[in-house]
Amino acid sequence: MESQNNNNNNQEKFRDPNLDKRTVISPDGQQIEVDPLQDYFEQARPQVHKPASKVIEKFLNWARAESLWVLGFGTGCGSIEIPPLTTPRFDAYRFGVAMRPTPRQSSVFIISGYLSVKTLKRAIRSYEQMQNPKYVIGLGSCTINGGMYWDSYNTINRLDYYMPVDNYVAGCMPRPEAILAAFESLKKRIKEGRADGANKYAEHFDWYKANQKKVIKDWNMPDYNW
Amino acid sequence: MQTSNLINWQPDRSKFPDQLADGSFKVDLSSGKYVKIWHGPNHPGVTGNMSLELTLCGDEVMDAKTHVGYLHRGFEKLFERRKFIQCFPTVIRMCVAEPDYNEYNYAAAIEELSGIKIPEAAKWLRMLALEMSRLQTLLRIVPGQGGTTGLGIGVQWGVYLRDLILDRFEELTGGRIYHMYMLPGGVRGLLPDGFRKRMEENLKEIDDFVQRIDRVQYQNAVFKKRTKGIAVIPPEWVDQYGITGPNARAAGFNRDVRKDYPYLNYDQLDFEVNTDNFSDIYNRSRLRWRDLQQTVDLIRQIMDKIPDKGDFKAKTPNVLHWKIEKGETYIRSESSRGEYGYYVVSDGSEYPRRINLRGPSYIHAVSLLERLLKGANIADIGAIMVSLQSCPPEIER
Amino acid sequence: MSIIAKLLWVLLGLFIILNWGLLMGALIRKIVARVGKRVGIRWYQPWLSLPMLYSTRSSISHGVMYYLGPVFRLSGGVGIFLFMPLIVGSPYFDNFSFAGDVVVILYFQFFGMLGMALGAGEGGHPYSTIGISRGLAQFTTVEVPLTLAVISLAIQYDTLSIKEIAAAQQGGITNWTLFTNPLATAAALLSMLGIFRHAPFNLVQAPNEIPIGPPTEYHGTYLGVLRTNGAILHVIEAVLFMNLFFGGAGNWIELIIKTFFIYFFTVFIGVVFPRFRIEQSVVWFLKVPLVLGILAILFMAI
Amino acid sequence: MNTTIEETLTSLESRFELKDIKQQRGDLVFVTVKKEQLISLLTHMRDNENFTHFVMLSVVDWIEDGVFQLSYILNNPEKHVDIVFRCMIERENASMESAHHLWKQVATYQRELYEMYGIDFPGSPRVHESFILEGWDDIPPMRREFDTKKYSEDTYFPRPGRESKDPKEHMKNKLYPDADK
Amino acid sequence: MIKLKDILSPFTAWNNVFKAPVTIKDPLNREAAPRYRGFHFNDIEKCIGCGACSMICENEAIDMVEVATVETTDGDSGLRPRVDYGRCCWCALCVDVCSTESLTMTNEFKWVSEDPEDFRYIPGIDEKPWDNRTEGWKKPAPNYEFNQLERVNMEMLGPEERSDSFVEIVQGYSKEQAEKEADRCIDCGLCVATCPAHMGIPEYIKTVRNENLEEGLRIMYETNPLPEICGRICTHKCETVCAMGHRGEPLSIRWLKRYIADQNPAEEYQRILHSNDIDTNDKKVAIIGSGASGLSTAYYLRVLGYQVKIFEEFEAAGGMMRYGIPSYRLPYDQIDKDVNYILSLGVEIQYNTKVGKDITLEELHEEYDAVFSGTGMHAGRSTKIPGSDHKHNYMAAGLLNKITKGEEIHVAKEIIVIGGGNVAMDITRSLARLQNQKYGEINILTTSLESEDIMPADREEVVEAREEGATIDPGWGPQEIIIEDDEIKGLRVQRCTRVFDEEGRFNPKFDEKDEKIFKGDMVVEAIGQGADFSYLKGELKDQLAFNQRGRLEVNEYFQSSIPWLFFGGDIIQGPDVIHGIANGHKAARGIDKYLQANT
Repeated sequence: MESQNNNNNNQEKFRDPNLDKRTVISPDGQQIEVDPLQDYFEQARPQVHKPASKVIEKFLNWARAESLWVLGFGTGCGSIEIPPLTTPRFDAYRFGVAMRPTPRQSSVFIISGYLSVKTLKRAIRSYEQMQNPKYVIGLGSCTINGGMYWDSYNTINRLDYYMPVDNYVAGCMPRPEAILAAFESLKKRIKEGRADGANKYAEHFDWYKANQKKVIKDWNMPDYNW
Repeated sequence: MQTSNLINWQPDRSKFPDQLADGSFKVDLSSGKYVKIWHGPNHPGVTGNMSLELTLCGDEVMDAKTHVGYLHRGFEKLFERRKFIQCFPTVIRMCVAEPDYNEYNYAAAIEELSGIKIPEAAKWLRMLALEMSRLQTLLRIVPGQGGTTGLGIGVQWGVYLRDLILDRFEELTGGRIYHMYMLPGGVRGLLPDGFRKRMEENLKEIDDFVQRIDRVQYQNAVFKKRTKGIAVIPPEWVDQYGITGPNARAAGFNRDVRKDYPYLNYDQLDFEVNTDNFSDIYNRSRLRWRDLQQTVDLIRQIMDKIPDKGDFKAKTPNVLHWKIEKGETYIRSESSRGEYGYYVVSDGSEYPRRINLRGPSYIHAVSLLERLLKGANIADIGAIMVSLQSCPPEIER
Repeated sequence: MSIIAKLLWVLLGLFIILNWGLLMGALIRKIVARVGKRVGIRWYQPWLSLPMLYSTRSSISHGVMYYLGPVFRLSGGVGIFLFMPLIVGSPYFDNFSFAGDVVVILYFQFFGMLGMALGAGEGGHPYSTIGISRGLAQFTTVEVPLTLAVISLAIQYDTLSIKEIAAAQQGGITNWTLFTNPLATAAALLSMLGIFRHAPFNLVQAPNEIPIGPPTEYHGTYLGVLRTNGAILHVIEAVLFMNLFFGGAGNWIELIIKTFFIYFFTVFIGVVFPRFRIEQSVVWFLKVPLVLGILAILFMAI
Repeated sequence: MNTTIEETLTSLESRFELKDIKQQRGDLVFVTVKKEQLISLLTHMRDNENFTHFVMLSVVDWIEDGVFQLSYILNNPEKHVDIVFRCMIERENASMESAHHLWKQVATYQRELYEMYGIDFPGSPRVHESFILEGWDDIPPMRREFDTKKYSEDTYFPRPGRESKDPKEHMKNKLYPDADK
Repeated sequence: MIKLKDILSPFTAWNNVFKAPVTIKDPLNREAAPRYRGFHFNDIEKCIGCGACSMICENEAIDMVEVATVETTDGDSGLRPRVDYGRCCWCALCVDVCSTESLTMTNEFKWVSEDPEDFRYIPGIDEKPWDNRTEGWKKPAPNYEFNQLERVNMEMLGPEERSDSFVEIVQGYSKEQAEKEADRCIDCGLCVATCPAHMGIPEYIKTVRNENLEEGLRIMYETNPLPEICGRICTHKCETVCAMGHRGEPLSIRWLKRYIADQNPAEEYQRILHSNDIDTNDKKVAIIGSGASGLSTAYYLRVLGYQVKIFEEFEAAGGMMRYGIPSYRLPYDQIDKDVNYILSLGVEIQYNTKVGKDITLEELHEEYDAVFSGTGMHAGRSTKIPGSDHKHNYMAAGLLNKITKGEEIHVAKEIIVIGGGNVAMDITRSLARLQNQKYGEINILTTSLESEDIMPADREEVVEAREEGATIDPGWGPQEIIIEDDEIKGLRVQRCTRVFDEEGRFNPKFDEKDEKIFKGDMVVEAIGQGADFSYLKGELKDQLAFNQRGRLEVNEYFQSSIPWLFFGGDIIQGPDVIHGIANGHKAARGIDKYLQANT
């Protein structure tokens, strides 16, 4: 009960007037009620999607595994090791790994290290905008148990409380070779049909949401942003 | 007259809002003429993890607000809980792209406050690491300027060469990105066998790269078109904003911490400070290109002078409970972005009272960037940010 | 030939073009990777990415127009294909080309673009609007010199049929429009840079400089459609220029070699130049290729 | 001491009240000044003493004494010397005159200090806008009474299963469990 | 105007097409640099579980955990570091600070797992693929040290100055020296278990660093009421297990203890230790003997409020500490300082009263609720070799006693001392001084059964004795004192080949062929002392249980089979001050328990 109150207080405190409901008058004189939160976001819950039938799913998984599109969102220190990955020395492209500038087109989200609360909010949005199936790789100690910033007031400790993670890589920072190894491991997981993070997220949606909301005090967006 | 006007097409700016003396525009958001958008943090055109709140009129930015804090880890709070030696691995993370200046500044501050003199070999090795660090940053940022305007090929070469330097770092320090090499009291190792040879091979490759990037990037008509005369920093801003480093030097200011406040053994090196007389994107980038050449030269000079033997760490008290006498100091060094400073206060206990970082990006990527973006084209934002070499983690720490 | 048989031949042509497009894309990317000292993607990577894209289990929709955007685009690409004679003199691979097909093709080039504009506009993101207005602005200025060059060709060959233009160039390399009408060729090749949208004219789709716009809004199946269309369109546009300026192709091998080099030409320039800003590229198209195109017409008309 | 610093300090002493002059290096001096005089002093330094480069504004929390120490680091780019002006302000309802009009970047520093320490700078642009933090609902985190470890443990789900034994205690339990002091 | 060169020169980029790519063929199997800081490896045998790695880790990534294969013993906590790669930042400070150099880092760096709980392991115990890697981060050079391996030297009188006087040799640390030495401590606390009294060693060393010596004194008095004495003559078993001792010199724990005690003036003790007003209860305890154990019992009982009375045979308190240890090692005023403080708390002492002679145990039992006996070992043991009944053959204990009392003793020109323990060294060095005072030269030889490496005496005692001019020639078994004309002429000895047999029992063997004669006209036997239980008589003695080796049987609280009678100190544990103190502390608690139970 107390936490409920607390939450409400928070929402009052961090209310963004731009996101309030308002009435606008259309050019033809009609009054239209606009709810920006509804307008900008879709609020349907994520759904569990069943895999296709066996053989087809196997083929699709193979295609998915060999064509990993990575969201280029440098969330932490680890983003410094992403350029070497995509440049001559390590050239991840030859392993079917490509960088994409937008979450919608990406299938792999590399959380490259620590997530501050402010970034977590964006990371969740980005993750939710990625389409099923999607995979998450956690780089470095920070995603496993807080790493260097385990006692910081502004960084999360465990990534798996906020989104399902497929693979973790040890290191601070993991070298590009280790990240490539993570891709190989992820490929194996996908081909075996075990990489089902998106469905897991949909199944345990309430639990994830509760964790996210506990951390993000100014939750001024709908629960699910696509 | 009429015809030349036709060819040198001048856009009709009468519909644009008035620009005030301080560069800002009179924007009436309710008019519906303007679009307000967020640029970043998840955006390939933004350096690092920060975002810009832009008010656009067409392609042009009317108002820009920077939003940082996406990488805030509360370092300066964490130092309260960490002993002096424990801060050593922590300070480095303040800037991901160029961590060694943190190591040096922190170590130098501790040494100054506790009165430790470091061995000669350590000084040279520190200089080597610092210049290598500058080199690896410049290898990213010099072609990176092309990258922001769509010339991706130089980035490929540059990051490859940077990787070679990181390999050398790995050999020397045991770390690839976070080297954790300049321990308070000295460094953590001498040059490994064969290091000089491999380094010289890499430097030769970089020499070649310097020429090639000149031909591909700086003698490139489109690149010039995109960068010349864009985002100019007038000389009078330099002191008004506290601009340092290449951004100030391109505007004609001969300011380089290495020359003005010689630290380590920089006074024993032979180099001239690079300056230019007009600080637009092209010249700033070009200045960095000259810095790159200079850095290669400095590394060669340093390599000639590094002793192969000798002590590399001074005796320090037991690090598990190292107390530093009460006092405060400000240590600065010249990073590739500009003046990098540490303000360190000790209260005489085992824990530092306050360690505050003065990163050049704090100025360049907040107040200066906001000013430069006003009136800029939205397509140039990435180029402007890279030309200021903004590094968000050192803003928010 | 019955219409059924004709359709089957067309589909075979489409199949070859699609696969060649995918392969050509991969090869070009491998070559570009070499310039960057890289190995580059696997040559079969495009075939892997397509099923991946088509098989996303969920997708975001912004309404019917959003869905129709890629469809328009694909029909733009396939539309060009349908009216494009592929092999000179081959009754099987001349598709549905007819007397005025060059005009239809010029129209279809815009068709896809407009579809994208509608679809992306439905997306609702402010960036989409910026992106699409950029795209349309640039594409309009790109079309003008190309149209001028085509008019110049029409005057030269006295026809609006691609088939006839290509046929007229047979019988030796010196018969190619490249040599008989260099000004028109130059104007068309420069505008081709804008059609293929490589640097310096790719600001429209540059994620660095324009944030989330049409190229980044579409995902999954939509993107799969766009990519399929891209593979077809790249080849078929090259075929257009091949037919108009480089003597057409007498067989598939010739087609493959010529389209490759035509496409490669844009890449050759694109790799080493940054992008123009949109108003810079608009001004540039309105300066150089436009003047060349007018000159080409004047040259032919006189 | 560096002659420039000496001259500057001498000229300052006639107009301003300087305390605790401490020379740290040849080119670095720490001086404590009164809160009321600070802004006019900074203006004087910038306009008349050629200390045109504002290096940084920092704050040290002396919670034991109940004060914040504001440190304004000024630099003379011609003569290459630094003077740091320390200014003590009350911790309770901390507030300080703003210096944003002197140098442009000061406003950023002041924004940060308001957010991180709760020091108000009335008149400084956007000073009450959040700068780094977002949705922060606790006391300003950089104040020393804020316990970051506790906050982190309460908020961010530390991974369980960690326990460490103190060698001394462990040996006691193993070797001489009945000895108590 | 656009230059043509600016359009053409970028195309030079294309010449790369004809060059081979620089991509690494097989990045997954690429090895890192030899110095790379990769995953941890720990040499379990070398590791002592001191926890320095855990202490220096800023991320609290290292836990010290129990390991099934390692036992907790003296000097090894039995704990081993467990690394959490959800915290580690690979700074290698743990490797650099490792006190035994057991912890290293390999240059392996690839570890991908789907389970976040995987990343926690005990290096060296949990098998990992990189365990056999040789390359990786090690301490970079011998002189690269986080710990100070050398001791701060203690100022001492030189052999010249000290060899003719009984002035205290060791000068004590100055403030800087003490702080520097205290700074070497890594706070591991391995020493505490080894210290018989389990003193809070790291804590009081910390007070030296923090310049809070009053707190240090309080910590010491928690477990040891004789810090001045212990600070000088403790056998410092703690120093044998000091983590610093594995690669360098152990900390001078004893000297630091002495430093704390020395710096606190006697008159401040009551204030510092908050002992101004102790509530006194009505229980009375008698203590026989004012040696280490007696004083310790007295102190802790007094602190608990009991009325304590000590019965002392001699005219001064201190027992063996006063009458057995020469004053150049332990000046009498320092004994007085500790003793007087204990007495100042209200402990009564009755001198010149020998229990069994002046007062009987039964009488004590009637008057007091409990009795503690710490009568010590004052009876010298003899070799019983031929000639040992000669008048110039002395027992070391007796001689030392006399020296303390200031009585004149016989000092010959050439003296032979038999014995290899600290008492032997004490008598050797005392006699050497007397010789020096009397004859102006030193001619004394000390021999022992044990060879030099297993001699029980402290190393520095032997070294200092030699410095002072005594000859130490160990490894000989005395066979006969040669007597000619009723005067001692020398000692015949044989090479001792072993002292203890396979089962560890005392069972010396001699090599008869290797025989020689030490010349001398006086022999002192210092091969050990025995307890004098003459005060235990009659019925009482019958009630007491003795074990097979003739020692009194006591329970863990040093309570004998007669509930009100407690024994402790040398008679139970063998000669050692710190054991005596520990016994006394324990016995005090035992007495307290016994008395509490009886009311």
